[in-house]
Amino acid sequence: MSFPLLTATAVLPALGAIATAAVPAARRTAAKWLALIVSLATLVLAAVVLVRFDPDGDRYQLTESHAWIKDFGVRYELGVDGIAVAMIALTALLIPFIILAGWHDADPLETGSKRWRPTQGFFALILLVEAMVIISFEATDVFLFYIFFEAMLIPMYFLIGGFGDRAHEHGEAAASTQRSYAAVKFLLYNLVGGLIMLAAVIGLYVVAGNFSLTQIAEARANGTLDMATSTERWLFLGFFFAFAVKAPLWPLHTWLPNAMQESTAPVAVLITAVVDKVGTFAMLRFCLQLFPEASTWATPAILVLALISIIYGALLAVGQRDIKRLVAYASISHFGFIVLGIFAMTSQGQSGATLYMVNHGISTAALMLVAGFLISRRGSRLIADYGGVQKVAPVLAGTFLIGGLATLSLPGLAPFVSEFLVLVGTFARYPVIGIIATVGIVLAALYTLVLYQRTMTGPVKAEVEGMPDLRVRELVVVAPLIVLLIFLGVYPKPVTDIVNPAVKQTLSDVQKKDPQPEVEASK
Amino acid sequence: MNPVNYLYLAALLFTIGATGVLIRRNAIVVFMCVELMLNACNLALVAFSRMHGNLDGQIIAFFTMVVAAAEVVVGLAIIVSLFRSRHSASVDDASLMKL
Amino acid sequence: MENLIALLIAAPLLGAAVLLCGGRRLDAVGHWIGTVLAAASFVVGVVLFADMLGKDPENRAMHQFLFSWIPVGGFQADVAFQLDQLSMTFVLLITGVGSLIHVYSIGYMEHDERRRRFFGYLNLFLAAMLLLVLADNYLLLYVGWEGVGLASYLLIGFWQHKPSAATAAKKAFLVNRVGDVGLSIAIMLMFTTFGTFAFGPVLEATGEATEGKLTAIALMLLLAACGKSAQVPLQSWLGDAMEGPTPVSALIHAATMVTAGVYLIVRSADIFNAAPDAQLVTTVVGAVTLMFGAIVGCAKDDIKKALAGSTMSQIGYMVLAAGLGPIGYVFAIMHLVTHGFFKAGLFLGAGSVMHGMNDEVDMRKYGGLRTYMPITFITFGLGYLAIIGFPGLSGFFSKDKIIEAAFAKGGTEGWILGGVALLGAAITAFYMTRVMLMTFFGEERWRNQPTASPAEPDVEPAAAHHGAAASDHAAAATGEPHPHESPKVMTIPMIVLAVGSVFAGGFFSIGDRFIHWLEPVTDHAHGNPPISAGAVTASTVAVMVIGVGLAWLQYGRRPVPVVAPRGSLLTRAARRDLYQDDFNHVVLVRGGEHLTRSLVYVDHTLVDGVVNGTAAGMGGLSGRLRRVQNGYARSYAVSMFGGAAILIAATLLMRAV
Amino acid sequence: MTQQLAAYTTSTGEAFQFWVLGTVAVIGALCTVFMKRAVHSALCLAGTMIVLAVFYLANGAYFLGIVQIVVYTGAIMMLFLFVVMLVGVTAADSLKETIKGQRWLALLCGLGFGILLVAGIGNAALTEFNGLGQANSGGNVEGLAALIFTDYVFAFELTGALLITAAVGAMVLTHRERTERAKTQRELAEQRVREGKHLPPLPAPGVYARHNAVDIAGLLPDGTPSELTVSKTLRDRGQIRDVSTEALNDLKALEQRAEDRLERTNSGKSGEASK
Repeated sequence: MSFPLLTATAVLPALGAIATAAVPAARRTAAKWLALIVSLATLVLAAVVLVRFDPDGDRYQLTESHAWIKDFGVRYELGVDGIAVAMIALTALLIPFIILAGWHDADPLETGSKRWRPTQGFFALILLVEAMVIISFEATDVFLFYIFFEAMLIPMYFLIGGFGDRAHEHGEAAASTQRSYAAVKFLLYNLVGGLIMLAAVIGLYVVAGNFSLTQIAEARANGTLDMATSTERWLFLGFFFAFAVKAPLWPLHTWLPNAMQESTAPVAVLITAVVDKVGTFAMLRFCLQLFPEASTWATPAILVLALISIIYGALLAVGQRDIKRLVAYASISHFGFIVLGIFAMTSQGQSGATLYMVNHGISTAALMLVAGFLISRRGSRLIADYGGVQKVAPVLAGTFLIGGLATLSLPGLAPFVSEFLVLVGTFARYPVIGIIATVGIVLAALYTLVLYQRTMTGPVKAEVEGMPDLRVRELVVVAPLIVLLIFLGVYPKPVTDIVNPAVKQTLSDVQKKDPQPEVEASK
Repeated sequence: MNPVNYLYLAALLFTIGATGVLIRRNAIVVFMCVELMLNACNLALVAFSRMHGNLDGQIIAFFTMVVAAAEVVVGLAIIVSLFRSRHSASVDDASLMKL
Repeated sequence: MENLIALLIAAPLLGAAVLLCGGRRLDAVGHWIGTVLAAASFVVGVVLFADMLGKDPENRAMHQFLFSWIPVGGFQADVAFQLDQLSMTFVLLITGVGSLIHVYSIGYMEHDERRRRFFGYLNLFLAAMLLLVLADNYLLLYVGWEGVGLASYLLIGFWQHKPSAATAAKKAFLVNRVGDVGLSIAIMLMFTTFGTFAFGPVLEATGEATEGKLTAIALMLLLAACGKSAQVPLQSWLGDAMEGPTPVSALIHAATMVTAGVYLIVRSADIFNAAPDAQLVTTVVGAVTLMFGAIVGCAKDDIKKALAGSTMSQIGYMVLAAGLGPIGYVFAIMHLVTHGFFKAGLFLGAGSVMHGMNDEVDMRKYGGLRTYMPITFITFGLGYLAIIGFPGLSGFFSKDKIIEAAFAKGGTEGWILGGVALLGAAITAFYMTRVMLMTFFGEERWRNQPTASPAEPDVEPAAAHHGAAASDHAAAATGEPHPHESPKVMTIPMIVLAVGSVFAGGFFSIGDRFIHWLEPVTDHAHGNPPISAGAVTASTVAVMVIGVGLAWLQYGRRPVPVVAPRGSLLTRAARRDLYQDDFNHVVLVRGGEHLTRSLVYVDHTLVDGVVNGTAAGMGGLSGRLRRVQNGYARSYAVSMFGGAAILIAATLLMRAV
Repeated sequence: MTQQLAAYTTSTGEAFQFWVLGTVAVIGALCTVFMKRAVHSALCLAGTMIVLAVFYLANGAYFLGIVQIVVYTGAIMMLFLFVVMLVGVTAADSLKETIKGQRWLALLCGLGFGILLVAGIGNAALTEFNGLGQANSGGNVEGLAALIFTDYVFAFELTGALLITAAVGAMVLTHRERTERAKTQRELAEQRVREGKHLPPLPAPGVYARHNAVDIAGLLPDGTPSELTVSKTLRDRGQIRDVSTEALNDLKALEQRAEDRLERTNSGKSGEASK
């Protein structure tokens, strides 16, 4: 048996989490370094996965399969396709930056205190989330996926509820109340989604007799597994609901602004750039493969929801007064684009959606982490409390602008490629929806530039005066992300090459073909 | 007279005892009411014994008495220790279950 | 030779990267790096031009394939360049004027502490603009298209600490974004219609598509052009864009970027040719804008805004010409090039005036400056003569041809369009004469006039930075300006541009050189106006003279009041950009604000409210239920007892049933 | 007699006995519930139990009848009385209900439950009475013994274990183990000083020579009673006799008598007061 590479990729951060948590209370810095090294090692493993993966090979590669709960046909089955590889790479890539950006976020409030303010816990939880997210991307057994899809909520709950911004306008007590509100809201929303999904998972087992994605999909494809139309639709809705909560799709989105607003910037990035991606990824992998007909059936409704998300999220982002909330609503808009791309059922749309997941992860990380640095300097999340930062901290403002430009999908930066692919893919099949979605482009420019104008330009506010520019650690976090944004904007081929074959197969699962150009069709 | 009347009497006594348990606050009286209910049961059992013509009903009543004795011993001990700590024998004072 | 094309873009891009990432240690040499790299790009352009001239006119186009950019299914976007005569014209204009303005900026921005960054942005702009004109497919063009938008955003908002500048920059970007949506929809339409969006295949395949599709594509392209070229209805950003430093206004908002829309239309000629309805709309847009810009230009007292109105109007001419089809494409581009020269020269002249006047922009506080800044006066004057179409100068040749072509459109449309173009020429002469008279002639109204006092918050801060001499600072403090000629580094580019304004038109027209040059790319058809070409020319000159005369009557003979009079209804409307901004403000800005605010409210109360309401309902219910759990053993006993009773009742009932 | 028991109906004597003693039992039960003082309740319950013992005997359960009297009435009820004394014999419960709706709910439930039971018994087909003639033929005690030690031996053993456990449990519950060393006199004194109260010994109870009982609070100079003078146990039980008004009345009477004897008039006193 070959080396279980996928298991190792997931287990390494999990072990790292345990080790980090076990570091003695006083050796806080050691814990940080340990977490960073583990995350970098995971990145190396993810890179190995990326290299070992052959885009033109089998659909699922590096597979592992062991019996787990025999009575219920639950197996420990792992395997990755191109989409999963891209997502694993994104996750492994972002975690070191998140750890580095949150370097001081969990430091004790009073210096010299030996009390175990959970510094170790913070980094251990981040690694734990990484492990669970990675295994969710790898699982090809529905039950196995479900377990980690849900288990992820536990460390996330503690990360949101336990660690907030250092300074808060209403004092620590109020902040703590709001934090726990946000954390509970996050938990409840996702638990409700998960519960409904659990029912659907059980229903799937009753219908199919096992949990294996590959087996069920194969049986569905060659007709040996027949589902009643209504059964398939109900099961699809059960799965989709959970993913739509996590993604989050309008109108199930309201947990995201609260969660992102109250958590520290790195955790907010963790939520929106990493954890939420499991939702959209799962739509692509589970909804479409397991229930192709129901997916086609639900497409119009989902497209409309996605469209509403795009425009609604963008409009609300314009109306926000809180930087983090603004980014959160912008993310809702972007998730609308991702869902739109997935359910447009064209190769451009789905490749674009996958690419979008990667690019959105990087661009939001860049924007949000810089916003976090900004907030940590002034101790306020309100846009109105800033002004003229560009004058005192030009590098900070510059990186913030690049993050913002990536968010508004400026050509030349990575998100443009994916957004345009999504739009083209949607337009090819649903022209009207494609055209309405372009309104999102204009609104994206509006909220980004308004944010930049109000915070960075204008006369220097008194509170902003003397604000230090980016420090070396912060620059180390931001610079690679920006380089990556530019690189993937100019040369996204490495990613599309990996993703394209997988998308092709997903499309053949739902028995869809790209629409032909009119000129050729008429020939 | 029909011996079924014994059963009616037992039912009446049981109900009175139960109502007493619910109404009274003095733990000792409550306890007495419980004893009353047990005795009512015993009466019914004895009547059943007579009805069926075997002694099993009496055996059960006997066991009931023994268990009641054990219960009284423990129960009174609880009342005494409760009284020691709270200086009251009212069951309402032992309301730690309240939020 | 083909491989040099990438170098055109690479040089300024490198400059931008080095200057923007280089940090403060490059402050001392940054402007030289930027200028040299811009000039290098120009040199490469000239080399390529020479190479191109040596080739057969039909085979001059060059292609360079770099790499496959976005390959997904049938969607194949490449990073590949195409250099044909049309692109070449633009390359030379962009790099040439761009280099001159780099040189000018060395002087203009001398005292700005962020000069390095300014040059970085300028280089970024050059790279993006070159990418725009060199791309061989619409998607790559789109990258350049948004790239110039970004550079424009950065440069308009260069003095970010001024809220007005930041707002103007944002507005420019947003309005352009609306246009960009048009371009992206056009690309999508091309993709679904033709399966590709590279210039070659698309333009060859136009014959196979339905006219409806082509009209849609053309209209979307026109929308994009309106955004970038400040055509009605997306023109509102250009006036505000004058918040940027003057060299920026000259390069981006006069000579190059704003003409990108014309480039787009001419580049997509085949599509427009096959969609007559779209062409008609294009001409209407052009005609409306040329009148709009001209009227606005008449009323503005801010010299840069007057010139901005003029730019709008001149681009209106170009769009009008482009909408005329093969009879107009060449003249649109020709006017574009000559306009590039004289308008850049005019803006640089305006910058030079402001430079000498403590950054005062109000022409009512100028007057009689010709003796104080002679070089500026002469170069500005030559540009002035060129733009009003003084016979023999650049503007005369190019504008006259457009008016002629407009008449040649034929039918009622031709008469209307030609008439509008002619009227526009008269108004052009009027407002340019007004600018000229108010600035360089008449009494010296700046005497004892505290110009743009430094205390005023939104004064161009360059006043503090590039006063050139300490005495200027003192003057700024006392308030009265001391007009003086600008340094050589600023005047030389002005002189070069003035030379261009004078001779370019004639050079192009002699022997129809320009027509022959561009013909292989754009097709040229000779238009036959219903009246003779000579008559058109004569009337053009006549209306020009009338315009100049009227302006002289108004502003030359009578003294110009320092405080603007109330003016007629039209004047007041023109001062406010014909209330177009007010319309935007009321309908879009206010409406948008209300919409977002109410949506925030809806999200909070309705969407979130459903969830929170459910939670609160649950909480309330459990609160009620909790009260039953009062902690008294007796009350639990009651429920037990009641429960037992109910159970017995149920058992009995079940047995009874 | 055994013949009679086997019969479907009972003798008139038993019927008379049932109706008379049954009434007594019900009254006793009601008194158990509604008497204010626990002692009275206990006595009433004892009465009911004795009646029940008679009924056992009448039903042929001779052994149980005797056990009922000896064990229940004799032992268990005495245990109750001991506890009642421990808690306070004289303490009367207030019968006022403190939990809202409890009483009505309880009465309703009781009534409903009773009706249901009666209905259930009425519905049941209890027409055949076999009588215990045959079962008791070998003697009641022997019959029980035979059953206990054969069929029910396991339950019997368990009951024995239960009894032992109960005994141990009662001891554990009531026994107080000192978990810490008892405070010495000195420490107690120091604690009092530290807390700053009751430095001197507590005052003695009783008022004058006439009320020299431990449950009577001593009077302060102004005539109000001081609870401090009464033992803590009595205080906790609420068994303090307040004689302050009595003492004041006595004092008044004493003064009156003294005035009468000294032949002072009320006017003189009021005149004094008006000064």
